[in-house]
Amino acid sequence: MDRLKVATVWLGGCAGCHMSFLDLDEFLIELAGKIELVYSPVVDVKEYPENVDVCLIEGAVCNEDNLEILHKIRARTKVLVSFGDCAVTGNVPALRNKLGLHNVENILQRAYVENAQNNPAIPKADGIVPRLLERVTPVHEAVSVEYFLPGCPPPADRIKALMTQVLGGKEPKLEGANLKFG
Amino acid sequence: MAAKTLTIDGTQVSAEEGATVLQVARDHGIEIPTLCHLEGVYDVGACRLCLVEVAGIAKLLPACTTKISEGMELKTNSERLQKYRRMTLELLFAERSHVCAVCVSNGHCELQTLAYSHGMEHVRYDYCFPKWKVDVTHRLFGMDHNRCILCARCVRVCWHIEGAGTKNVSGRGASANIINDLNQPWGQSDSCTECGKCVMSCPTGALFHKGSTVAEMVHDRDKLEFIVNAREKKQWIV
Amino acid sequence: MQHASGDKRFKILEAFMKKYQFRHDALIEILHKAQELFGYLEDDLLLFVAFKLKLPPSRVYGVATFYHFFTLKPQGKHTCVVCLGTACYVKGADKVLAAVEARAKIKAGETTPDNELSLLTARCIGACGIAPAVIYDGAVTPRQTPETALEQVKGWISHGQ
Amino acid sequence: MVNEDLNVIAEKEQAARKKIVIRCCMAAGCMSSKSEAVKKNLEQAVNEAELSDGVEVRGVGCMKLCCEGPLVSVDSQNALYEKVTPENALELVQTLKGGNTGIKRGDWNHPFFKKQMSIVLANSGEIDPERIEAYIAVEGYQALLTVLREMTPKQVVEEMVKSGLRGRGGAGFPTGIKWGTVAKTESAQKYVICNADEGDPGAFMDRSVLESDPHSVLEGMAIAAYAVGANQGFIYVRAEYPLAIKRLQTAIKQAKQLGLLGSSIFESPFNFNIDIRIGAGAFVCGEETALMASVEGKRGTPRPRPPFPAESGLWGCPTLINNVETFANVPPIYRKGAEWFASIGTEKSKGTKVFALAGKINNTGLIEVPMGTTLRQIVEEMGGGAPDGREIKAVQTGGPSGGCIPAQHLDTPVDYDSLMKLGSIMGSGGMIVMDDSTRMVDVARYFMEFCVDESCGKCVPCRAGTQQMLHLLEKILNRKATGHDLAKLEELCDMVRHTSLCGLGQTAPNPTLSTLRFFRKEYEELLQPEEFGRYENGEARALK
Repeated sequence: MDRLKVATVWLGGCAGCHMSFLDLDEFLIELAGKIELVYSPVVDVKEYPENVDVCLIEGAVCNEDNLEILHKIRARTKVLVSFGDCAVTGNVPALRNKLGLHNVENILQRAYVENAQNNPAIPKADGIVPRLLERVTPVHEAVSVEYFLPGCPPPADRIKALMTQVLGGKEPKLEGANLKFG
Repeated sequence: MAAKTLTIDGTQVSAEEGATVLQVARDHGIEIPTLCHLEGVYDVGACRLCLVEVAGIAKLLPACTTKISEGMELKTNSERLQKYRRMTLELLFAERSHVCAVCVSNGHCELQTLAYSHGMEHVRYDYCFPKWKVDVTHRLFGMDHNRCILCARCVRVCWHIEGAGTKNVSGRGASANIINDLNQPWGQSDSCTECGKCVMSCPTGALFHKGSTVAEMVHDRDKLEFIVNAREKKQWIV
Repeated sequence: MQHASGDKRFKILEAFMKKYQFRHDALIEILHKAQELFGYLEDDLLLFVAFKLKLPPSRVYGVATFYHFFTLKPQGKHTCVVCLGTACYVKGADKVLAAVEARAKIKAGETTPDNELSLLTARCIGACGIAPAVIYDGAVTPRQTPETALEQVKGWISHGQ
Repeated sequence: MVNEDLNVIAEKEQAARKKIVIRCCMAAGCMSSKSEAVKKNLEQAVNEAELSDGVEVRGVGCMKLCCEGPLVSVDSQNALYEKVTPENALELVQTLKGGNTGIKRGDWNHPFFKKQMSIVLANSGEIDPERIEAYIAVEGYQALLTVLREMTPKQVVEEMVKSGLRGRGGAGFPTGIKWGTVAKTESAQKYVICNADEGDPGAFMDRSVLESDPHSVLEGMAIAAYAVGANQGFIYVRAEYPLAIKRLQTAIKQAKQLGLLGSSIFESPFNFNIDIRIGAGAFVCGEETALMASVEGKRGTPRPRPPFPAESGLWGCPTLINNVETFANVPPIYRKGAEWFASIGTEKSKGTKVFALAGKINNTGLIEVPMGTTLRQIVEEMGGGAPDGREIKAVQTGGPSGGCIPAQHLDTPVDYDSLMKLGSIMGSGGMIVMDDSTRMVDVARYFMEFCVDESCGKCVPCRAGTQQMLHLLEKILNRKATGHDLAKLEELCDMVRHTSLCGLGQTAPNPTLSTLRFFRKEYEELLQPEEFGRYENGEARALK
């Protein structure tokens, strides 16, 4: 049997979920026998490939780049998993939404000018630096998502439980201790 | 008091007249979810999580305010009720900003716990992200309105147990809000007795003891220097 | 106790409360009277009512903010209330409101910076037979259009013109 | 005050009647078109023409055809003058001396008037609402007298049950049963409340009744109080109705002076007082339990029922709450008998109903028709159809709790059950006509926004659910929604309807549901295709 094509992607988030993924330790080896990691921050592939079976998505949808790749991922992937609280709820990246719409400029001002120690300037480079979206959203507000694995980050054992079910072709059910936010 | 016999989820039970459905169910080990109910203060039937089906009555009734009657046949956990409960929880999560990851109550929050038990792994509704303030002007307590679900437990304990009448609901609808006195900063409230009952009654992290929030964590940078010195200079005693 | 400010209106208000024997159930009538006397319900006034009726301030504040009729902010010299009841709405009250908003450069519920005009909306004033209706300084005026409305408020808007 | 006194007043009033009566509408609609000045000028013109001996200028309540106001009628000419101005008052009076006038004449034979049947509005536009004598002269307070003299409270309730009257406030609960429940509940203190918090946008029947015939409501309340054993009444009026409040205050004062309210009414042991409570702009206070909280001077938030107000209402005492039109129906029922009343209308909806006809329709105003009259008769014949040659698309009844009935159902008879079957409700009687330029999704959005604004915020489904429904409707209108969003909207409608605490939330989805039922295409036309694989076939996809 062909190994399943699995991808992971890192949108607006802290990479903590990926760190947790790496905490799978020896299960990673077992996993390696079952899957082919076709795209991920931890592998050096530039273009999201076609015909991916499962993609774990970390992070909220914060900028135009996030949205663009998400559309590509949706079109090329069978099963999407929102991976971690940022992807599931928007979490911390979405806190800026409370400042209201049309606040993107203010946010950049605060981050790159008011808090800057050297060279205060808002980075602008069309086509290189992606523009922020007015509103940060969880992944499922942008594209449909099959499964959700909340947690900030979801610990390795929960990732393992979910992966085992998904890779086994089962619909994962998060129950008891496996369903947890924060 | 006369005893009444009724059926809850197919099991026949009997209980004293005047008891509420919620009391009787709990006495018989049947858990009905609630957020606004609090032992010791009167019920308001506001959160709608404890709605149950009563045979012969078209409307769903809140278990916390419905008195038992003879021959009552109740369903407390039908598929329909479970669906409505999950929707109610999702509506609450979408209404204000419940960010578990940075909440003082993460891990011991009634809202969160109910979300888990109802299999709410995500919220299907768009988050509203309203702009609510955090009031940390009080010496001992803080209130983060972003985490408030308007169950009004704090209002009820403040009025009916402590008798101070400091807290109340102001405004209405989406702008309904818990206030102190004339909507002044909590720290400036004349009537607050600092009893802390409101904090104890809060089902979420909206009311909290100061010193326990994420941002309030005190970083001890001197310790780093100590460790570096210990490792590099073998200097444990300063 | 007399109100410390010596403002006579507090005396009138107290007499009104006395007429109701300082009863708690008269709170809404008393707030109506207070607003009639003072134009709006400021904190000091709410505190006075709470003190006289022997009610916690939070109760008075909760009631004052529940009802749309009460305002806790001062109103402009003139008021323009656009009825947004269904009958007025289907006959174009939204356009009347938009026209006044654009001209006065304020949104419904706001007052012009020079304190001349408060623009408000009503949920239905029961004047559906003559829709759309607008209340200018208390006078219900029938069958309004953006043009007639602007004509009415013209004199009340000076800023930025 | 005894029977004879009542007759003396009536006779005196009739004797003072002048040969010619010029009636000038002094209800809020016409007053906004300067009818007060019209009346003043008419009086002056009558004096100047030296006609005052034989001509009375009478300010009366609503003359119904509000769109043509100010309205003036001259009984000797059997004439109705429309859009009278203060300037042409003189000209109008000159017609009494054979002069001509170019003032627009209305047609009393138009179906708008001909098809009306006046029970509640019998005195509206006829008598001066600010004079109790005028009411007494048309058999006013006779019913109260009869009831107190000749009937036991139990008989009064039985008569009400026989009449088949159902609550005119919206839901149509049988009035007699409600009275019976309050009567049966034992308590030293009971209350009667008149719900005059007419909050439905597009409804002004109750305002008109209060402005035009306040005593009929007071008399109805007194009879109800006798039937249920109450001695204190409250009228809860919205602050938006200053004229109605003023006329009620006048009416109560006059009734007290004549001993028709107060202690030992008609020398019987029956005592009854009425106080006015003024609302402050909260739609939810039309809900019984919220209204009672407001009368108690609290935030107008509803509480779960049971216990029903009939058992535990105002300050925990048994309380009867009926709406204005319901009370106004009471005196005629006892004057003419329950059989007479029950002979009008349909099998399950007795009597007449007052409707406020407004929106995209030629004749806007107040109509009272027997139950069972079809919508077509009302909007096409009486209302004269849509203006500017447009087609009627739908009729909205029941305000934010009701629904939109499409043109193809115009032959539906207006009664509680038929409207319910169409997903609407009778409501308090607002009837807004919409023409083919109306976008139904926008109508749904309008009402949902209303509910979001008016939700008290106590229960979660109504407070948070209406916000989400409004958001989804806006998303649809902005062409940003997909079929998936529409499904979410429908699911929320079901949930909010079944889980909300009070009537406001339980009925908030109705305008959306009814427009979805009859105008679904308009929603679907706004939907976007399901890009990005959103839940195809409504199912989440599993691997393999």
